[in-house]
Amino acid sequence: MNLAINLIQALLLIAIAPLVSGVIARMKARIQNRHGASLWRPYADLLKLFRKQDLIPNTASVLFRFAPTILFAATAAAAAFVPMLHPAALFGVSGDIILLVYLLAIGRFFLMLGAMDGGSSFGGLGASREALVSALAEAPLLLALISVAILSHTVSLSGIVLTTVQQGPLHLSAVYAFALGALVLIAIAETGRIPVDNPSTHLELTMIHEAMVLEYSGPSLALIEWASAIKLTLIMAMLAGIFAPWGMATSASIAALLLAPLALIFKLTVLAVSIAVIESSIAKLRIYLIPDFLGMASALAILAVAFTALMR
Amino acid sequence: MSLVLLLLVPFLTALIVLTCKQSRRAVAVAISAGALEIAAIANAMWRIRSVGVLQFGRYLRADGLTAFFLLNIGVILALVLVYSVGYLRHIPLGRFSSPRWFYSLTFLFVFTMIAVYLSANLGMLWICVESTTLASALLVGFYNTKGAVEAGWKYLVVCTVGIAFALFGTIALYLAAVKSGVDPASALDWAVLMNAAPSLTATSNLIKLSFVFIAVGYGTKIGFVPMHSWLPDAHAEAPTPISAMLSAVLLNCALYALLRFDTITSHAIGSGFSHSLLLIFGCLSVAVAALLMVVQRDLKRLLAYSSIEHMGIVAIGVGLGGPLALFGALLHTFNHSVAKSLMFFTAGYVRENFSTLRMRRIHGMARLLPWTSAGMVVGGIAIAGLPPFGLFISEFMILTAAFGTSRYFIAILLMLAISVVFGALLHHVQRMLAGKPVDLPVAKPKLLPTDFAVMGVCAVFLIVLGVHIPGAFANILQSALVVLK
Amino acid sequence: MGLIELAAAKALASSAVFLFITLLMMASAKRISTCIVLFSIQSAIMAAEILAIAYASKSIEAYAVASLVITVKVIAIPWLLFRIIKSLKASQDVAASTTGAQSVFIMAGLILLSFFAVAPYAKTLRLDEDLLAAAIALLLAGAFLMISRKKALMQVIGLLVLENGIFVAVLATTYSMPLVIEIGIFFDLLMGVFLMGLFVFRIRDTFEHLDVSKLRRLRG
Amino acid sequence: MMQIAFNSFLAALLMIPAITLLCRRDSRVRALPSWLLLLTLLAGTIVAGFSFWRGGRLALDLSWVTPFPFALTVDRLSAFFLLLICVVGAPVVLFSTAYVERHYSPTKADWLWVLLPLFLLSMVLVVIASTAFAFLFGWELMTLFSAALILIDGDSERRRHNIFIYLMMMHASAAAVIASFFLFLPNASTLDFTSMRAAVAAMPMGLRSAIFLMSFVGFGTKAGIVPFHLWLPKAHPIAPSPVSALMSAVMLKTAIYGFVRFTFDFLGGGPAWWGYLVLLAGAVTGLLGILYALTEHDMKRLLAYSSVENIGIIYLGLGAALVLMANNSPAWATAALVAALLHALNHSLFKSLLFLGAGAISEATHTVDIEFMGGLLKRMKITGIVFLIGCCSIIGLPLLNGFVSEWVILRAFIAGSELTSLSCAILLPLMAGVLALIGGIAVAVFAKLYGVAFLGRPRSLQAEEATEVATAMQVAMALLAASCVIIGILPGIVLNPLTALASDLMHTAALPEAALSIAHTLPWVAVCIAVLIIVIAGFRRITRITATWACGLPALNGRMQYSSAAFSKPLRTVFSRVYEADRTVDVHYAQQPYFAKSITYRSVRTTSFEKSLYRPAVDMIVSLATRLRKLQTGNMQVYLLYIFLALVALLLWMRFA
Repeated sequence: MNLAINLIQALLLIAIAPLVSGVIARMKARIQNRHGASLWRPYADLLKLFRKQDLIPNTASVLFRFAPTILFAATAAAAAFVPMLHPAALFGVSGDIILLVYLLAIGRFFLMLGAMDGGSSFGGLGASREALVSALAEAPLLLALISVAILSHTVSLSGIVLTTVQQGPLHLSAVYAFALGALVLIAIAETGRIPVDNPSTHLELTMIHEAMVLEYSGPSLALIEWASAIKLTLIMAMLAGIFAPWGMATSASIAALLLAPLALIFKLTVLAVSIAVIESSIAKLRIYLIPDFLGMASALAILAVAFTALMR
Repeated sequence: MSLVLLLLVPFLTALIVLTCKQSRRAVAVAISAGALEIAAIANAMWRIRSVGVLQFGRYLRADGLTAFFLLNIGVILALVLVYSVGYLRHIPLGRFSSPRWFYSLTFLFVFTMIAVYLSANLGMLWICVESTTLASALLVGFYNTKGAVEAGWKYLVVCTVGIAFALFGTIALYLAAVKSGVDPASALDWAVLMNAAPSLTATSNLIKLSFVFIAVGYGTKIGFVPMHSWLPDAHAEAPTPISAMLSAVLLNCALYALLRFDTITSHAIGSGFSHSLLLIFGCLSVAVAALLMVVQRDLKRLLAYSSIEHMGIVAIGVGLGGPLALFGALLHTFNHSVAKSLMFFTAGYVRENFSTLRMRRIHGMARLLPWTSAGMVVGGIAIAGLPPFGLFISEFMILTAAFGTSRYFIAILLMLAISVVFGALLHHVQRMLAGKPVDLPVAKPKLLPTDFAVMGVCAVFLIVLGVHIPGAFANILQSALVVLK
Repeated sequence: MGLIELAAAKALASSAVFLFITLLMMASAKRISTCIVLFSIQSAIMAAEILAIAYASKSIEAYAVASLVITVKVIAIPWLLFRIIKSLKASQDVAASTTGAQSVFIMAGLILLSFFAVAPYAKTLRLDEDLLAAAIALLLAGAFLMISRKKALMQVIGLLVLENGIFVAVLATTYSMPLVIEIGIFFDLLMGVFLMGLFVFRIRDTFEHLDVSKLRRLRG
Repeated sequence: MMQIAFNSFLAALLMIPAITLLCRRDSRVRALPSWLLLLTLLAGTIVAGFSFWRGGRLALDLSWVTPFPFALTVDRLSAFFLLLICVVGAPVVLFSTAYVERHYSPTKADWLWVLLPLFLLSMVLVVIASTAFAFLFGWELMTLFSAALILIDGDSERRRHNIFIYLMMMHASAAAVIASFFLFLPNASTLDFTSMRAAVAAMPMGLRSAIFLMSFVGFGTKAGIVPFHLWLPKAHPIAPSPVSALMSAVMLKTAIYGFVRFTFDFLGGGPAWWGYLVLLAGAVTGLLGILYALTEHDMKRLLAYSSVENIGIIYLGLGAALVLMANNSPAWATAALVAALLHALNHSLFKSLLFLGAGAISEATHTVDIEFMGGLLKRMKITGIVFLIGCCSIIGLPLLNGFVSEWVILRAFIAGSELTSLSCAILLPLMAGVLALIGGIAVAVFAKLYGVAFLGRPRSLQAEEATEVATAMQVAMALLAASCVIIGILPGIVLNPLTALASDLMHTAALPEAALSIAHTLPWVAVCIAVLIIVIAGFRRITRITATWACGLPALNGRMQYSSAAFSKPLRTVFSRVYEADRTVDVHYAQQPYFAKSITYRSVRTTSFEKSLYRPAVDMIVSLATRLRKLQTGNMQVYLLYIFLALVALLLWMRFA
């Protein structure tokens, strides 16, 4: 039963990922007084891309072809860690935050390499900026997760969620505030949203992610896009799971199982809206301001960890 | 009787060899005499081993300590004689600088040193030590160049002055002995004094005074800082075989004298005073010599300072006291003399080929003289006190003793100094070995088989003593320790 | 107590003073030859003491030693030194690095120092104090001469004075050491002086001067 | 049986140099020594493995030969490091068989084959010695032989300068190590390990701390912790690549071994400040190491700096162990120790792999400057792939060995939050952040290294003409890569014996089950990812080769790609404080001030430690020496004065003391 649920929610995450990005896009459009494309547009895009043929630069090596595959595989595997409908997750007990963070690193690393394999200057440009962001984002991400892990005396994501569920909203410690702050900033950086990166621009001065995938096309590009959508959703789900897990099916009762998806949809929508609001209300940062942005995140994360000890 | 033989052989050789006009005969005589002498030494050592103490008349005496130092001189003598076969080709013929004079003086030198080891009477000990100076002064000035004469003069005067103080010390000791009721006639006999030592406490002040003078006096000859000033000059200017002799045997010779007095003093008034004095001199010598090695420019001066440093180490070993430290110290004297002779021999080859010893003018040795360089590397590693060579063992012993008696300051100073020495040697040697070869001023004379033999023997000695102390050798050392107990 | 004993006792008592006088004169001396003469006088005084002791303690060895002193120190060595001077044909100046007055004062200071130094021992050893003091004084004086006079020959003389000091110390013991040792010491001394003479010639030949303070090629 | 194998293993290592010298004349048996060495190392692997997994003890006592007790014992700890030496040594030797004959003249080759076994032997001595004498004997020889091996590649001025620094610092470290041994002396009658262990109980805390500090400095210098790391990036890159591999992968670990021996085995842990010191050292070393690596584009120097970084990580583990131990949480302390040891093993695996890779590349392209490489993956498939595996392991990506050890260390840090002492509860979890930061920068560094060297277009002619290296080399590297993967997916095989080892070092019963849970997860994750990859790769794709998009301009060339300097620029600006580089830009104008003919940009980074720590020390010694030299005036009268003064001084001393 558990295994079934876990598999379901892992696959569910992978499946709805494009939808989530579609929703965000739609929201942004609305905020900007545009009609915007349909919610299902991303699926159409993926389908189209999968049908197209794959253009490989003549300089590229075997790594260029396999980078997207590995990226997708790693991200999808990471998805299996995140509880959405049910605290338990695939790799349940031992599926822990550290592994999660490092799995995401796999994808990032190979994407960078793939970008540099393109043999144009854009790839290196994107990769080097990505290196900057990821190098500085990893520490606060881990620290923030650790702080909540410390509170719930376990490193497994499901364990963390479970404790939060049982605590109830009013008994949460102040640490959560810091952790939340840190995680939100990191989430923005990791998923390459404004103000760190702008997924909908191709301007040399600013682009990070787009610069890396510039050489990709067809199925490879599809995999990459999908993977980044999954990453986005995954992190949103993780935020929801850690800081507002209520509504998850703690027992295997039918009611719970029916309630859980609704709750999930609600949370994701709220997050999507807020992202859309942020993206359309803030301007993008200069590349060299990103370290400060992440520094803020690190500060929060450090405070979070420190307070776990101070407030016990 | 065997003792007389020991003295007779070198003395007669010194005279006979003068009669040989052409150098080939001189060499032949010298070598055979050397063989004879070594046989005599072996015989004497064997007798000592069986009998314990050899006594001849009132003035000749040999015990375990003597045996050990005789071994030392025997080995070095053999090496030096074989080495000089190749070396003598390059002696510039002068008024006195001819092979026969060289050999004659050398054997005279050996004669005096052996006399030092054999003398039973402290007064005679002094006489012999002084005469070593006289015998070797001419050898130091052998080449009659400006440097040689200057070095010889300084050597002669400084050492004579120092030794004069030693004589004063000897007399003070004599006085003390007589005052506390030892028969004046035999109040300078070592054995007698050893027996009487416990009863000398009455005149402890005088004994202290005497030991201070002795330490300064013989210390000058050993080359303790600050009395060392003659040593680098003499070692650098003497003919290479003699440099080897000076630093490998003569220093030990003076050390031997000091050891004798130290033993008596320790027996009389406890080891505290004399040993702390030795520690002071040891530390000074090690520290100063180590630092000065960094800034040397002449290869042989470098080696000379390293001799000072090693004598300092030995002094520290003796000063620390205890069987292990003493064992280490004696072993170190032997190791040092072998290693140092090896280094001086290589230095000799360097001078032959580059006709200079200024280290900055020497490059690319490794390519020009591979074997010499190999010898230098081995010797260098050895005198830096690294395994697998003998000096590592002896320094290990001395350090062990230092820590074992928790004298941390000395131990740490010693280790620092050794590090500095290592740095200095490394710095100088690597600059000579590496780099692109300079074009040699003289046609490169090829090494004779004898040269290989000499370097090989040194290397073998060092390595063997580095991993294993043969039983017989250990026994000799032990019996030497017994004397010093 | 006969006249001779009295003389002997007087000689012993006052000899130290004579020695000091020779030292002061040496300090003020300008010419090497003067120093040599003074040295042999010094040695003569010592010989007189030894004779006195010999007479007092009726020991044959002492007489032998006295004769040795006279032959070697009073006659042989000074003669040798004079020979050297003659054949060197070099200037006679001692080339002092301190003025005469300074030298004399320093010398006086050294003499006083020596008295201060021997004080503790003289008491315990029931020794003739001023003889021992004289010994030390001679030692120091010899060293002082060697350090302050630049001429090679003066070094030799300084050394000789120094050894005189040691010898007086032997006297101070009032027991003579075994004869062989004494002879050996003398022989060594003679050889030493002879060798130094040899080197003086070599220095003259190779450097064309005798100023040892200029021998400074080997340093560092 | 094993005993015999063990003895013959040592004997063989001793004999092979002689055999080499015998075989050099005859061309038919020239290859013999290398293969013998390979066999020997395999035998060693078996022996060590037996003792490591089964926990069997082997002993050999040679005290009857030597003046001091010289005994060799293989307990679990020694076995682990012996295993490490052999497991890394075998591929390296295999690699060298091909490498040497292409690179060196017969004489040099002989030298290498004489010295290599001796070098290995000295390291083996260090890790299996059970008396101070044996240990130090090996310790000193290790330095000498490695230096001699470095010299094989030539003796230019700069190389000698580096070697000089190397030997000097090693000598200093040896002095510290000797001191830390001898400080046991009054209490331990003889300096064999058992009696030293026994003696500790009687020692006062001050003495223990002194020993700890001595060993910390001594072994730290050998291991290359900041600020004693100066020699490491100077010595490792200039050695022949197989030797660099051995030095970086194995020789550094002997220092770790020594430190563990002293701190955990002999002293059995200590007050918390020991742990804090080690943690601090680890953190600083890790960060600075990886930051320095970021700026390098000499491949081998980059790898050397990354060794510094990894040593830092190992020290983080050790520090955590000490702190946890001091705050009586022994179980987690054991876990941290396990992690540190495991990381030592992992590092030696992937670092040797990478150095061998560097060797292969330098053979193919005749350069170690990555700015002149590029596009090598297309030309050297196998090398490229195994090198990629090495890079992935070193930055700790899951399913490779680097991740496992980092994971356990992180777990230990998190476990630190449970401690009662507030400072620990704050500090340890924060250290996890430091480790993550190190990891993050490492990703950038190795993305740069691999991307610039292997991907994109060739950046020089020789890179364009590069071809795959000899099979032996490929096999050697592949073996190492395989071991990385195996440990990464099935860490249990080493974790369990390591746990046994650590727990009988710390005298603790069992590890918290959580500490090793990763071992159960990883296989599943591996399966899952493998399935996904297979599925996706299964899709039929139509691919077409086209030119890279050049913004409509004519074709791109290699110079237009991001250079390694450009790649690391953003991060370097963030950490510019660390580098204090002195840059020079000189522009040659065709016509002032507009048309630049050539612009050359030079950025030299001399580590601030060299300026502020080592230079002054050396200068002080030299100036002191020169001042002393003046005392040797050459004026004999002054010399006499010295004697005279010495005498007077002593007389006064005697009078008043």
